[in-house]
Amino acid sequence: MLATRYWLPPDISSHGSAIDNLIAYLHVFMAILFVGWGIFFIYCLIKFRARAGHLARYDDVKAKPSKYAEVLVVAIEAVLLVGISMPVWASYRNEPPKDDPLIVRMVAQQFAWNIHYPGPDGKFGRTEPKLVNEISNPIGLDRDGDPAAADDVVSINNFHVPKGRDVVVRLSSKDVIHSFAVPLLRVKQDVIPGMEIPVWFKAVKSNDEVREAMTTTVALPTSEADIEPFAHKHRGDVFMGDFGQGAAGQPLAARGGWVTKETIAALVQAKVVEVAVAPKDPVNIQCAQLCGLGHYRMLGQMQILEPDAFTQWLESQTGGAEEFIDDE
Amino acid sequence: MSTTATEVLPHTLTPHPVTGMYNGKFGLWLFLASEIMLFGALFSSYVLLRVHGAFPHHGEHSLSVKIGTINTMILITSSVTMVLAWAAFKLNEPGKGRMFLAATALLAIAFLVIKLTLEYQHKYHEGIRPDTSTFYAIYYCMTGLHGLHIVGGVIVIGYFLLPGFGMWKTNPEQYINRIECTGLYWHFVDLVWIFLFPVFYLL
Amino acid sequence: MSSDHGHHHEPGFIRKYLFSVDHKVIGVQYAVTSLVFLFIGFSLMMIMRWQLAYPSAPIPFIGGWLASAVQGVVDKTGTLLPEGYNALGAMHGTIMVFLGVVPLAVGGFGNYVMPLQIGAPDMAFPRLNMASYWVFLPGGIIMLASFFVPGGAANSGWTAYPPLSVTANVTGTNPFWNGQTMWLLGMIFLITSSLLGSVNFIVTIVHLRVKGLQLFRMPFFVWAQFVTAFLLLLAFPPLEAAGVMQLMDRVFDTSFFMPSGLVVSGQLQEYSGGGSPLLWQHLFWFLAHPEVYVLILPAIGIVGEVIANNTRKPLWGYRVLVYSIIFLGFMSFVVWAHHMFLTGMGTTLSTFFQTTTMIISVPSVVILTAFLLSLYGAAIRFTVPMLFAIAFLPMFAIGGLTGLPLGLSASDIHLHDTYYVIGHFHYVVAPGTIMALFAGIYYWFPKVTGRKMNDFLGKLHFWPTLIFMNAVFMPMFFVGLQGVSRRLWDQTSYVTGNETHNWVKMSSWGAWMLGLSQLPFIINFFYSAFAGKKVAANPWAATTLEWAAPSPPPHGNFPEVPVVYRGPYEYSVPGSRQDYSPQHVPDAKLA
Amino acid sequence: MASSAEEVKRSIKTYMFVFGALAVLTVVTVAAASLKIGVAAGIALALLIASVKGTLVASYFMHLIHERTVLYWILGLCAVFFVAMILLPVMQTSETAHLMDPIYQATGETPPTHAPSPAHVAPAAGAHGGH
Repeated sequence: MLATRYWLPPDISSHGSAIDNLIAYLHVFMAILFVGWGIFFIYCLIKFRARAGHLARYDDVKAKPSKYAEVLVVAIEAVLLVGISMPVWASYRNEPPKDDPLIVRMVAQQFAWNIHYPGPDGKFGRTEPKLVNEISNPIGLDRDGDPAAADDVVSINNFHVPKGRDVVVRLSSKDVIHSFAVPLLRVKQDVIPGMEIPVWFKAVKSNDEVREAMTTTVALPTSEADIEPFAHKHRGDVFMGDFGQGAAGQPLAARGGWVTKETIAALVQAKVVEVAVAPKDPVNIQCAQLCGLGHYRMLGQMQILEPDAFTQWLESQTGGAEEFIDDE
Repeated sequence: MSTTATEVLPHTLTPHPVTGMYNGKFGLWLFLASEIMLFGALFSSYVLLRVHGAFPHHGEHSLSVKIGTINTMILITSSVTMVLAWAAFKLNEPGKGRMFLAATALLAIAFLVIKLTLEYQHKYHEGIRPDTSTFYAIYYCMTGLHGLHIVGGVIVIGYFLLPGFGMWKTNPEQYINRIECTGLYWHFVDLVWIFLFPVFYLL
Repeated sequence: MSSDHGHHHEPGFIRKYLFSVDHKVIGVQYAVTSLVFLFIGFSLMMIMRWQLAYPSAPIPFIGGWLASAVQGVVDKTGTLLPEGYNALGAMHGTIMVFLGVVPLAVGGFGNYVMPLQIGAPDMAFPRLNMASYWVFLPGGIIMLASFFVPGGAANSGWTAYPPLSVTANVTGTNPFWNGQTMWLLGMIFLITSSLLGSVNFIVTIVHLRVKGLQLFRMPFFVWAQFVTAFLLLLAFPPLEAAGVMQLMDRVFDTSFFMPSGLVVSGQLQEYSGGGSPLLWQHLFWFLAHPEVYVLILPAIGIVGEVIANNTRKPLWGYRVLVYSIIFLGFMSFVVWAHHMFLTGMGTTLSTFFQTTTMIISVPSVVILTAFLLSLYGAAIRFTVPMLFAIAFLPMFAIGGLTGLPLGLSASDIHLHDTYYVIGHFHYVVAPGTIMALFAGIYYWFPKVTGRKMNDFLGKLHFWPTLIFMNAVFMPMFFVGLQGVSRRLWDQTSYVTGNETHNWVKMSSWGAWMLGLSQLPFIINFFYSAFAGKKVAANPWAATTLEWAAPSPPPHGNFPEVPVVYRGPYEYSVPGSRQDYSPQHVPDAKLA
Repeated sequence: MASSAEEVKRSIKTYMFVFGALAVLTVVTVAAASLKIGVAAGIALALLIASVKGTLVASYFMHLIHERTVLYWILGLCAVFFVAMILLPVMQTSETAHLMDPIYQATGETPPTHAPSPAHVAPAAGAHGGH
């Protein structure tokens, strides 16, 4: 199970706690109202059921308490609206980070996320719809015509960002409406073709840390028949430790290795009872707006790296597109 | 006789004390309210597309102000003949009333002919179609929808002028009511054009 | 009886049942048609739920048939295709909203009951009424027929957001012969039908009330229909305009909603460009938010009727209720963009729309409170319609309350377009509205047929329905809180989607069990229509005017035009010799 | 409401007067469009004249000034929603279009124009020039 606070997924952003708190307060408020109504409701259903000798009252009940309750509801809603929602929204929308943010362009398409880094010169090269080639140049970057484009980095479906630094994402779309959603970062923004819309966040945990936090201990299947469903269910997971012992003393499943049918079968055979696993890529990018038949597979991965590792990664990219392959 | 329940329905002819209207007229006004929202949505689209920068302002488009002005005059005149037709029936002058109705229908047809030949056809020959630019898209959309309203009006007016005129003899009061309702609709169509004209031809 | 009016002769079968102008026949036509559509819409969802619970597994029982019968829904093995899933989703939404709930609540109940409740012999424009139905039906048939054209039915969601809806479903050579275009044409028919109907409703309610029935003596259901008619009248035309524009985008290659320079599947699109995808969303939600209230207001009206009748006391705060729904109706026109917080809305507009959204929640709270207070001091009869009506209250409460986190833009960031949204609005329209519609069917069935529905079967219908409704929709909140996007063909490749997959399975099993739970209703419906217990004109001892007419009411409704002496819910009046004082009975006869 | 013959006759005079006013205003609005008074003022003037004409048609031809308040309320409601429908979407899209401004300021880019490229626009600009 995920470490859930208020039944929400883990929050790894700097701004997410305000959103989480609002959701939590709202649900507490809703629960109190619902339980209050419910008690009164059940009481009435029992107390005022039709039975011999019981007559209904014609005159209206004077309902002072209900008026107070309604006023209270209005007051609480007003407080949540003015006190939390509006300020959070204002900072989400109007206050782009000033402290040397990493600015990237994200070009959504059916059904992939193209991430465009400006490279060392800090300038985005020009893009032209005419130059788009789905294989070699998905965003139509003018590498020949624009000198600023020469050092640009384009990455597909793998969104590398440094931990602890503000990131501004300039969202645009090549074709239809998409929605850039990263639940763990509490970020969601529709991507509207024909315009650029910015969104920003700061990740406070790296992928490694998130994976660590998401590690769960699961019982291995006991019967042969359950191995395949188990492996299927955990197909995106890696082992978070060494498990089992092979003939040469090597672990049957090594830390960081994929959960596969074969490893599970070997572990089951070696009578290993439980293993610790976690998702290989714990921070997913989803598309939250129906964008066509491949909407469900518009899955991107955030690669949140320590600042040094990020710099290293960026330097290693010489401008070619990197394809992310979803291991099954 | 008809087996509908209409004959026993209240306020088919007499005005309701609160609204001051008979059923048909009240219904027609409600219909016009929904028409306001229909054309309102299209005007809203026009404004949004224009503010959004989908097309530049007038000067780069080639709609003929002359033809637009002529058509405006035709519609205004047809509105007057329509209201005069109603007044004539009200004054029990059916001959005059039919004459004005015929005039209205003819003016409407003239409007349509000018629209279709001098504007749409001409433009099409020039290669200007709805997909030429967003300006022409909304131009064809709004004027086309308005044109369809005119066609509907011509059909209704033609009906009351010829086959439906029999009602004048059997139930003149109801006939006058129908003419009044037709008139309301017709004036509304005119009113829409009064806004369409500056929006597309002048601004 | 009706022959009192003189020259009535019996119309033939076609005039009597097919092209009837009698509001009662039209009401029944609407009701039966929409029940069929509800069943179809529900079936689509049961198919989708198989794919969600068991991704990529062939659909049992009907997979093979689907493969041979319909285009682009399943593959050869009978597994639901992603585009088929999208098509089913789009059509489920469209059918449920536009062909199921609205025609049943407004076309069916409104048409049948409202004229009776105001003592009118018919609707103000009987032929227009007939026309509404005969425009509605082709609209529905066009929608359904789109499953069988090349490329299959519309698959861009019931919201049909462009550019997707403009670029999707373009496989055919004929610009009209494809799912999305047929969807648009069908919508234009349905909208026209609703407009005709709403004009008729308003004129009828304003002009055709009998003597003594002042506005504030009208049954609450009539008020609900009145407000609903205004919503339909003023909110639908913008969607009609938008539909025409999208049709032009699809058929004439205009670009109302198409920005310049789109590259779809590697192809640079040859549109003139300059259009705005947001324009569609504004026009769509300008209709679709009031549409939510079109779905819920008649349901609230039915619940009001049933509660008053079965608590045997006046509805608490009748005037407050009336003012609340009028206010709801008005406000529903200025909250629409809370569906669009994440389209790039700035602070000014989000402040406006979240404030109006919070304001609109207040009358809903007032309505619920009034209904709850109506139970206090009552003598509650737990009849079958009452069971459904009281179940509506907590279900509507959940649906309404879960709207709050979505209506505040900050919490909407996390919850927008997740399963939380689906849970929220389904609680309003499925356990909410559908429960109320069932209450209405059980309540007015004796009026329509002269026979009562079976109580035992009714209870056998009620309890499983209540339980499984919650089994379907409650898990969606937990899935949604985890941030799982909606409309995913397979959510298990996402970390949070995989974690919450057991909830999804629970929803699916709930849905199939819910389907089974409808069997007693279907049996009861047909059995009781022909062989149910015969009852008198007023079996529930109710006060409103529809019960003053014989069951079923003859042509022209009332043998004698009634006169109204009092408000709608005069139950348990002190000094009266029975516990209900019908609106049309003078005081002298009650003492 | 014009009901008696006398009143109808009197209102015919009104109709002719209104007709004259409408014709004159049409000429005025065409003439005003050729004045060089700036885009905003031009739009305001043309819409003002159109509103006057519309009011004349509604008030006299459609007898709106003789109707009861009920109808005014309904049309008033209509007008409120009409205004909301025109203003709010425009405000929203304009706001959205400026969300990027602070980012452009930071990067020193010039914001792109939202207008379509000239080739797409109008035949007068040369793309479809047939005249």
